[in-house]
Amino acid sequence: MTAGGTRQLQYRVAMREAMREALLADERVFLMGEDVGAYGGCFAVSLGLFEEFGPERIRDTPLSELAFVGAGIGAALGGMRPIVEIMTVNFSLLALDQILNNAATLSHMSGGQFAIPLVIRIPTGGGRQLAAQHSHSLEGWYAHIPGLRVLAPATVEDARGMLAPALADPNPVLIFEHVLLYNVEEEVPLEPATVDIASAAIRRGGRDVSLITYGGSLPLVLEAAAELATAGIDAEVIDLRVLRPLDERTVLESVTRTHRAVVVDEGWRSGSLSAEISARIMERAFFDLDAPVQRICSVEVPVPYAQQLEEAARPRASEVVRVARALVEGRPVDG
Amino acid sequence: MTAGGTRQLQYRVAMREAMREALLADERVFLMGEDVGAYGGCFAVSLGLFEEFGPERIRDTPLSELAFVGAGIGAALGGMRPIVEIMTVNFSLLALDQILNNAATLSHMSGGQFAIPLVIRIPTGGGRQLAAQHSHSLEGWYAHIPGLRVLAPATVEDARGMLAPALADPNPVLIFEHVLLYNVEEEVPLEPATVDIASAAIRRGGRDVSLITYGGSLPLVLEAAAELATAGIDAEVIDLRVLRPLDERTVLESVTRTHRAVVVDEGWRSGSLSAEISARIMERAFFDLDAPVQRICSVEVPVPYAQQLEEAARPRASEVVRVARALVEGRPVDG
Amino acid sequence: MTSPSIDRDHAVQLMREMTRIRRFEEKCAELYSAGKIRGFLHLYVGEEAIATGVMRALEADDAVVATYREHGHALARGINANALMAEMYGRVEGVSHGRGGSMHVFDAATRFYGGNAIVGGGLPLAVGLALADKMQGRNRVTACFFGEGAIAEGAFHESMNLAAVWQLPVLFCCENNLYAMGTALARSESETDLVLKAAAFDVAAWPVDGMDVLAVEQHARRAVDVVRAGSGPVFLELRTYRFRAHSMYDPDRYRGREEIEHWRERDPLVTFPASMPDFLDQATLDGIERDVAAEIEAAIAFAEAGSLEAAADLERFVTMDRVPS
Amino acid sequence: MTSPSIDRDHAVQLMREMTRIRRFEEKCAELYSAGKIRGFLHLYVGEEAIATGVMRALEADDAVVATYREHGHALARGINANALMAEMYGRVEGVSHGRGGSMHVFDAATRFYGGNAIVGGGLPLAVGLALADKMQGRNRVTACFFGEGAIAEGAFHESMNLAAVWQLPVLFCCENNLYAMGTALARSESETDLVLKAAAFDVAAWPVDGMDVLAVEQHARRAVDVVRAGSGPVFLELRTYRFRAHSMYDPDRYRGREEIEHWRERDPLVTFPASMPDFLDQATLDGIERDVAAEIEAAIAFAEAGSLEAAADLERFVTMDRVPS
Ligand SMILES: Cc1ncc(C[n+]2csc(CCOP(=O)(O)OP(=O)(O)O)c2C)c(N)n1
Ligand SMILES: Cc1ncc(C[n+]2csc(CCOP(=O)(O)OP(=O)(O)O)c2C)c(N)n1
Ligand SMILES: [Mg+2]
Ligand SMILES: [Mg+2]
Repeated sequence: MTAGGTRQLQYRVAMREAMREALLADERVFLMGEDVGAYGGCFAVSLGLFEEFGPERIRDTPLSELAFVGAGIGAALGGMRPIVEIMTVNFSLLALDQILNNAATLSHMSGGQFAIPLVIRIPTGGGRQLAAQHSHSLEGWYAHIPGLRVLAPATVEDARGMLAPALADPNPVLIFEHVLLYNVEEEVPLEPATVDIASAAIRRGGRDVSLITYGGSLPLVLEAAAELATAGIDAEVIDLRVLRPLDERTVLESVTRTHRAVVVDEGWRSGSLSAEISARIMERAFFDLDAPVQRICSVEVPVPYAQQLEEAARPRASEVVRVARALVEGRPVDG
Repeated sequence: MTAGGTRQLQYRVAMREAMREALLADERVFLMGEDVGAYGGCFAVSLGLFEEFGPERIRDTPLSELAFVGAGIGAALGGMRPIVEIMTVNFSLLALDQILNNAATLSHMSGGQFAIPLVIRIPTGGGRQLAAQHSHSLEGWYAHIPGLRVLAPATVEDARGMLAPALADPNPVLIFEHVLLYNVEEEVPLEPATVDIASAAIRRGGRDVSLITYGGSLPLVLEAAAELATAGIDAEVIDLRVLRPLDERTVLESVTRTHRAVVVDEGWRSGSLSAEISARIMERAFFDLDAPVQRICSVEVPVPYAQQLEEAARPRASEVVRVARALVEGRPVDG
Repeated sequence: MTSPSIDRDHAVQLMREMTRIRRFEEKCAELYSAGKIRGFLHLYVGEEAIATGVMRALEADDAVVATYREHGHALARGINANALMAEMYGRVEGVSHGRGGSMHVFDAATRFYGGNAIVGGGLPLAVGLALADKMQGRNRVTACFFGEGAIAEGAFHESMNLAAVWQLPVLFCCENNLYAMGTALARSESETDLVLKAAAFDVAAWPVDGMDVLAVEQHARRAVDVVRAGSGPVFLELRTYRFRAHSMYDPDRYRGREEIEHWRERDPLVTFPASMPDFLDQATLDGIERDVAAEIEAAIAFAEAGSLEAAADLERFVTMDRVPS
Repeated sequence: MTSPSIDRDHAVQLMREMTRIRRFEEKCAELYSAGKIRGFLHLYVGEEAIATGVMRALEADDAVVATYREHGHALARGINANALMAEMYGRVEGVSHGRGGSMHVFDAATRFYGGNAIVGGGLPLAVGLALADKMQGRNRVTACFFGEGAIAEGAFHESMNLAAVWQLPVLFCCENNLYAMGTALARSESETDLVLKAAAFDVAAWPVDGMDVLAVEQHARRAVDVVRAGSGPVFLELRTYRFRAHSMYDPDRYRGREEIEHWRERDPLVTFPASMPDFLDQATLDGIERDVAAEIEAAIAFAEAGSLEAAADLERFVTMDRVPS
């Protein structure tokens, strides 16, 4: 803890504190998922909560993603405020039917008779050599589903502050936590603030090019921006934060000022969220563009184990720098 | 059957003939899915095949989407050439884990030791007042997955001709059949040709604007093109046919000629395949564009039952006409 | 189990309920042919004794989760026939605001949570509703209906285990009508004795004659008592048959005429009054039919007079501003 | 069941195999700490008797499907230690070309189909492999390994039913080590007698002492015979324990030291030689250890000398040009 009303906080601990606070504040809140309890959470996010709140409220589930996510939806219908953790986004596919066909649909399909105040937390992303069944970034799919709110805290402050408003939302909210962020430590205000879960954040102001990203890619984009600065290029960095509904306005305003944009997204390129960002800019800011919007995404392969291959598959700061420079300098991006 | 080497053929029957031919040609081919056999297929596509080929090769499955799709993958590994039918794309979510984490992944993850020569047929789309759990268009998600080939036959000829090359492909191929197409009848050559499953098709040549679509939206886009023609606008209609890997070249060549494009996609707008098309045009043909690429998609709601609401949620020819006219006439698209 | 002795009122109520469901659905079939009702329509004809019997065992604040074949459950649960018919018509006065149609009946007032058209999709919801009750210390039961076809789904397996391992108050009501669309049970399950499925989860289970409305009611009451006592779920296999095809699209090629005839002889709308001639004499039955016909005519009139929601309202309810109370 | 009498060769082979697995993995743990092996690493230490015993019951053209805890199965199945170690190192000489790592061992030559890291994800594959054999009239068996945690997954339920209803030649080998990560069986299953799970599918099933390599082999042979006879799958519950944490990330907070000690007393690497002092005397054991140590050193040397695939080859094998023969 440092002076001046701030302290060092780890992303993992920020999320844990947020859960603890929610558990203390509202009896209806409980956490459920695989090994969130006795084991302490597979990423140690919920470590200690089992001991403090007991097995009813920190509820270990059997390996049954479909049923326990569905049970979260039912519990929300029944007046609870569940936080469901799915161990990683890769396993969330087993529960996708419940998320789309029930969580996202019941309010509308029932003519507004029900709401689903449910939060689902899902670790996502690669970079830890866990290979093709543990490393994908599929949050873009969830951002496609009407009825959901989809968040991607990329900073410790957001990890600390997004849960409370997510729980207050009467609709299902998915929170994607990139596994590489858990160990990140940042200086945050002593008194945690509630975070706005409707808007993107400008993480760095700039005039020359808009770098648009979210979640686990924010650090590398900030790194790229810093490097661009040394080359005299002033990049604006936008952290989308909310993947659905998209805060289009912040993006468009930035592009209208910078006239150039690069979208960085760990998802596979074709059909990723980055495509949606590019398409929106096309539709709403076409005549403000000096150059075509570029995308930097994961290579379209099942993420391999070998370190050099995994690295080659993922977005890199150097590539962001290269592409942003080419854009600003009016050079072709390829070659 | 008409003179001149052509005959009338229904889309449903075309697919059935293609399956029958494949079953006759190769002992390793079999069809498996819910009610493909004794019931005759929930859309009557496989009607009669059970009687002809018996319960081993026209294999009714229990309601177990995850397992029978996974079994299809295993059977392909074991030397068979399975055609698996999932009753609709809505239920395919229950099998998505197997499709992504096994079918699309095993070849790469095993270092090229295995191939998965599997075909999965999936009816998709709305328009029949079947409401929110039976009407969605999620093929765009599958087009996001490396390792898959994703086809969308929009014509009777494609329905007739795509299965054979799909079965010959050593990789998993998904065929999306829009439920509104099953009753479509068209004149086709007497002698069915094998269809190229790598390329988009230009269904109507034109100079003024490219209308890019696929699957169930092709008829309405052709209707729009005809109406545009009466207004003196010469629209080119591109049927993507292959949703993965995208035939970018046909799209880009067209746009380079017409300088304007409208993408029509029954998927929900945000994060749909249409976004990818728009982004690709942005990246590769930006300086050829006279106006921003526009998208016409489904409204982002769980598809409702009531007829007038469902209709309002879906892409319409009149909207395509309106947007294309605005583009060509250099007017703003909104308002 | 011997039949309980019931009084006249009780008999009339059961007969009235089954008749309402039967006639309501027969009318729906007509209206479907006339193009008034669209989409998929799955009739419950032949299975009425189940919903009728089970609903009587529930309290007003218990919950119900059903499938796409749920008109009977909705009516028996007390959902107004007008609002139900208006839903079939896609009118805004419909119980689901016209957005759900036949397969998606919802009613907050009677705690009727659908109307789920993903086979097996309702089971996890039921588990969650029961979990909420247990965690909040409310002594309520959630009754979850599903067909025997759903048993093959992973959702069944996972939900049974979850309900059992957490000892949740769920009454699993498996309506075994022997077919899942065109697939006979023996072609889709290696073990066709469904009660053994529950044994794998250490869940109390027994079969019930689903064509006998009194038996259904009696067994449901017993099961609800066990569930409400708090030591976990109960599974009932309710043996029945659908007299009509799976849906209006189904040409019903897969069942023999004889088999259908055999089951038709067990039609609860025939056998039940035949078993209580004193209570359910012809005059009484005629009276019920008259009342029911009037109710259904009124429902149709209500639906016909209903309004179509403006397309401008399409996006209402995709997200909610607050949790409805 | 009484122990079969075995000869010296047989005893030595079993002991050698278990020792290879144990020492290989102990080395892996070291190499993991040294940063040579990355990602997730799940050790089989304590469970070696299972893979060793079951694999002996299989023929060369049978198939194996395993989980992320599959080094033991891979070695016992005959996968070369060099290629396996190179895979751990992510080298192109690895059995999966370095793309899979510890969790994704594949080997076409021995019909080893993974190495599946989605819990339950291998079961449907096994069903399909067996279906292909049955449809092609080949008398082959597919052995599918999974933990007791996987039993809660819908994939287990659906796969068991499919294999049973179609009478497919699958040998389901449930390695019940009592924990799924930190979750004890009794906290995740309402019915902890896993053999009853199979009964729900009318599948023959029995428990086996998974710490007794002779019992495992004998029961596996019996089960394989039944499966190969063609009347459907068999389910074996192999009772065992992992001596180490779930993975290298696991601080193992959820198990008592006493429980671990209790099971360690049943270590097959200790009890097996103790039960056959004539065949497995100290000199023999020392000899085995020497051979094994040499094999593992060679494997490490092979892996260390292996090459890193060029990033330019990243997209190879995403799709295939042909079906490998
Ligand atoms: C997950 C899923 N798969 C397939 C279907 C298509 N389908 C609808 S009803 C049905 C049969 C269900 O049979 P059963 O559970 O016995 O109920 P019943 O219709 O007999 O009442 C099928 C296959 C579906 N709606 N959902
Ligand atoms: C579908 C899925 N859910 C969760 C996980 C995370 N996970 C990996 S191993 C494991 C425990 C599995 O336990 P068990 O099946 O008993 O096998 P064991 O590890 O004991 O051998 C879990 C929860 C996963 N890999 N896949
Ligand atoms: Mg049924
Ligand atoms: Mg285990």
